[in-house]
Amino acid sequence: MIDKFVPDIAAALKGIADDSVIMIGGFGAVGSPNALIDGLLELNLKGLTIVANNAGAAFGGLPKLMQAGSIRKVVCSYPKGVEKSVFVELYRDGKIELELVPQGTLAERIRAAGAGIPAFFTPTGAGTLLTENRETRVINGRLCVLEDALFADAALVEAWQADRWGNLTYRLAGRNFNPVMAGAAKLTIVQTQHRVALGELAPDHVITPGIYVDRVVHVPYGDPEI
Amino acid sequence: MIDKFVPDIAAALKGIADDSVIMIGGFGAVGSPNALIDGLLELNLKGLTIVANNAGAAFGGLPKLMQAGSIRKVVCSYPKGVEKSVFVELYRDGKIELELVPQGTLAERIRAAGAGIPAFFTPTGAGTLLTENRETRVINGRLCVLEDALFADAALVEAWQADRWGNLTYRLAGRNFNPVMAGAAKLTIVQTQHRVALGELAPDHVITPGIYVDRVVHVPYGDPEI
Amino acid sequence: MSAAIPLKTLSRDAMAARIASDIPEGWVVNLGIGAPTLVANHVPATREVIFHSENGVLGVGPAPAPHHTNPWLINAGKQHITLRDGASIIGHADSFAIIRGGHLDLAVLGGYEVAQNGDLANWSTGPDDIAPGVGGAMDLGAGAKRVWILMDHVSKSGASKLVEKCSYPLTALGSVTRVYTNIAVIDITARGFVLCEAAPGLSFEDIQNHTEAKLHLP
Amino acid sequence: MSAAIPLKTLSRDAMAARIASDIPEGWVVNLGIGAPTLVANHVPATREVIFHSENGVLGVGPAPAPHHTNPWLINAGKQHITLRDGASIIGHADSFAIIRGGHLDLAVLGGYEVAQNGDLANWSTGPDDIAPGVGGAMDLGAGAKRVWILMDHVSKSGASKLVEKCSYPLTALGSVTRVYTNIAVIDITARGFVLCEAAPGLSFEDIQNHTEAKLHLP
Repeated sequence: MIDKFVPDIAAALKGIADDSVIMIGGFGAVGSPNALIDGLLELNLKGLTIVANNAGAAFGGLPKLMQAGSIRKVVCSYPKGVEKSVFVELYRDGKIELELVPQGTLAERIRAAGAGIPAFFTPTGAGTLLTENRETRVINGRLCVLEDALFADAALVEAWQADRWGNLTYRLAGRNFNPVMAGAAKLTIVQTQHRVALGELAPDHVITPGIYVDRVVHVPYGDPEI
Repeated sequence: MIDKFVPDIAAALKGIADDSVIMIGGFGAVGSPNALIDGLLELNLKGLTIVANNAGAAFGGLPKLMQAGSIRKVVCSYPKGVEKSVFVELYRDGKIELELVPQGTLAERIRAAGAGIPAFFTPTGAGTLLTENRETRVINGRLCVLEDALFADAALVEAWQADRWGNLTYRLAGRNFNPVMAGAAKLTIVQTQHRVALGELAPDHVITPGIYVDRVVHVPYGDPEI
Repeated sequence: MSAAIPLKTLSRDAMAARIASDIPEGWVVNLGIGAPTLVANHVPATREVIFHSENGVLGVGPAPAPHHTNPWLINAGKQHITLRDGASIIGHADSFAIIRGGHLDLAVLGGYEVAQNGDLANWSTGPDDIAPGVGGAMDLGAGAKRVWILMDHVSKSGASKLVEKCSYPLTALGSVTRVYTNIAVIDITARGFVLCEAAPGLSFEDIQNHTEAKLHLP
Repeated sequence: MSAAIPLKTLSRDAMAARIASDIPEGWVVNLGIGAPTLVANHVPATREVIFHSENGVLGVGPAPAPHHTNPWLINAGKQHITLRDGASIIGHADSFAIIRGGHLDLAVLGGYEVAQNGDLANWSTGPDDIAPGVGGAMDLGAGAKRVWILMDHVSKSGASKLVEKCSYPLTALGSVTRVYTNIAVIDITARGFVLCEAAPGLSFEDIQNHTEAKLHLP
């Protein structure tokens, strides 16, 4: 019997090593795998690369991970929030690296990794500072830049419902980066609000098929905080 | 008020011109917009390029369109079925062109058109007859070929449910090429089995957002024939 | 050019209302974070415009009443939102496929500078700007069918924001077609900036005086 | 090599059963059209294997009973299928993202020829083959983590289908890792073809005699 549920956060995160590339779903406070992020803190890791759209947000577990010195580099589209953030302080002091990526290019590079597309052309960002020294080409009359797939060692995902095969649904704006990250990592770890029986999810309504999921932990934490 | 429903097939197909590129959803007999295909026959068009996975199938309206001389070229992964087909006869006589594309590359080229990716690299088909004389590159140690986006003037789609904004669901294996084609055409025309009120489809369950759809015609024909 | 002359200028809400009046029913529209978000308030509910938010929402409705927020519904600015009937939810890859694939009729964005060739600068003020966020600005700038800018005509320091050539780092090349400012509505054409409309009481010369680049008559 | 010697060979069902015995619980598996489809019949329902069909079905179940078919459920071979509990439906772009992205543990395909370097030919027999279909063969050949071939060891005309170099047009380069034939199970390694198993009553020499390329001992 396939059963991807694990009993706790420690079992869910087992094997994540120093210098890993870790994708973290969520947008703002919605759909963010908070319990898994907090769990990372316990592992006392070093040299992590974090791929997460709002990596510089002042809330949640990431600032704690940064303060603990676990994070070497951040890949994101929005490194800072409105408030003063730990990220900006560390960045100013040269203690953390930043790869700034347009949000749609970030999503598409992650999709490309999961979809077996090693590289693609896009007009987004062509001719700007963010794509300096990169390969460009005019296609159909438009300047495009070549972007490569963005892979991860692990992806942390928050779902609304999960069954033991790892089939997932998301709740409203909680979908965001979660499905695309689930496909791009060697190890996809899910925290789910609800655990449902196999067969309970209608095949037409599954958003992330279980084949993308390695481990699921049940964390019924309720609504996003903000 | 946005209302994409049109009263009949003729209104749905209005404006499709000679030499158009037309994508047609469906895989086998499931999810195939049969009434729209039959409607094309009435238009007495010339020079069409048809993008459809099973373009050479012996059943449905496409063989009639081929016999009527409306089709100049077929883009597909599977040009013939088990039975003798009109396509093969015309092709042998040099009366129809064929662009043979691996099924996944076909789907991805169509997605690329809708997603604003003018070209992408893929290992599929690299080093084979189907990609002779094409640009190749070794990426991450693998030979890849550059594929370009595949656009259409019109897409014909079959849906299970549609509302007046054009939001769509599909039934089981009827999904197939329909959603991806809906995004790749200048004019997306849908035949739907069920017409539902706006707000009746749960936002989490919509598969094709209405923004991809231009016209919808209600054709409650029931189950696929085969 | 003289930034010293005080002008009777439009409020942000008036600018937003002016833009809203140009958005026809049926358009798919993305409103940038900040002032552009106000545009939605000025489109009457009877005129169906489909508002898109980068985080995967199509069919954004009016702001929720206080204490009636759904914590699972936010927009790209992380504000709570509602859904209209007909709304749908998608993931980030699909949401930006909509943007990049040219399926937005319009993106309304803020701007630091707009050049007469349609270049846009709105994400970074240059080397002193520590770790600026780009968010979806470059995707929207490059992808939407039309990019309209809502911004003040001159900066706080009095410099024209409509320029011959952007001095700030670019967001997108040649993509802006119209600028709505607190004193004018200006089209960008092959000729450059063309004045469509001046705020009440202002002349062509008033607008030109506050515009670095040459202004053309329609 | 002598194709004249009659051999006691495995039936298609026996070959399919042999493959099925090598598929562990939890694998995601695509079965090609034709004989490979038989493999599903030999995986007991208690061993959960997730069968994928190119047309967007994950979790294909056993064939439906006669007169109990669901007309909206077919596989890539256009045969009617059932769904298991845990099944999910996706569109074609997502279905081939699974294949191309390396998320299939295994694809079992038929073959015209397999070369000792893992090259596969299974879509066209050459210039005389009018408008051959390629379907998903090239995607599966290039994308699956493992490609196993189920085919007869020699062609109807008696020629070995395990060759030094394919003579038919290629489907995918260097991707086959194992071949199950009616007389043997053969691994493809850096050394070339390695005999894992001969059908009952057959020797290494018997298999080598029917194999064009050199066969190695494990």
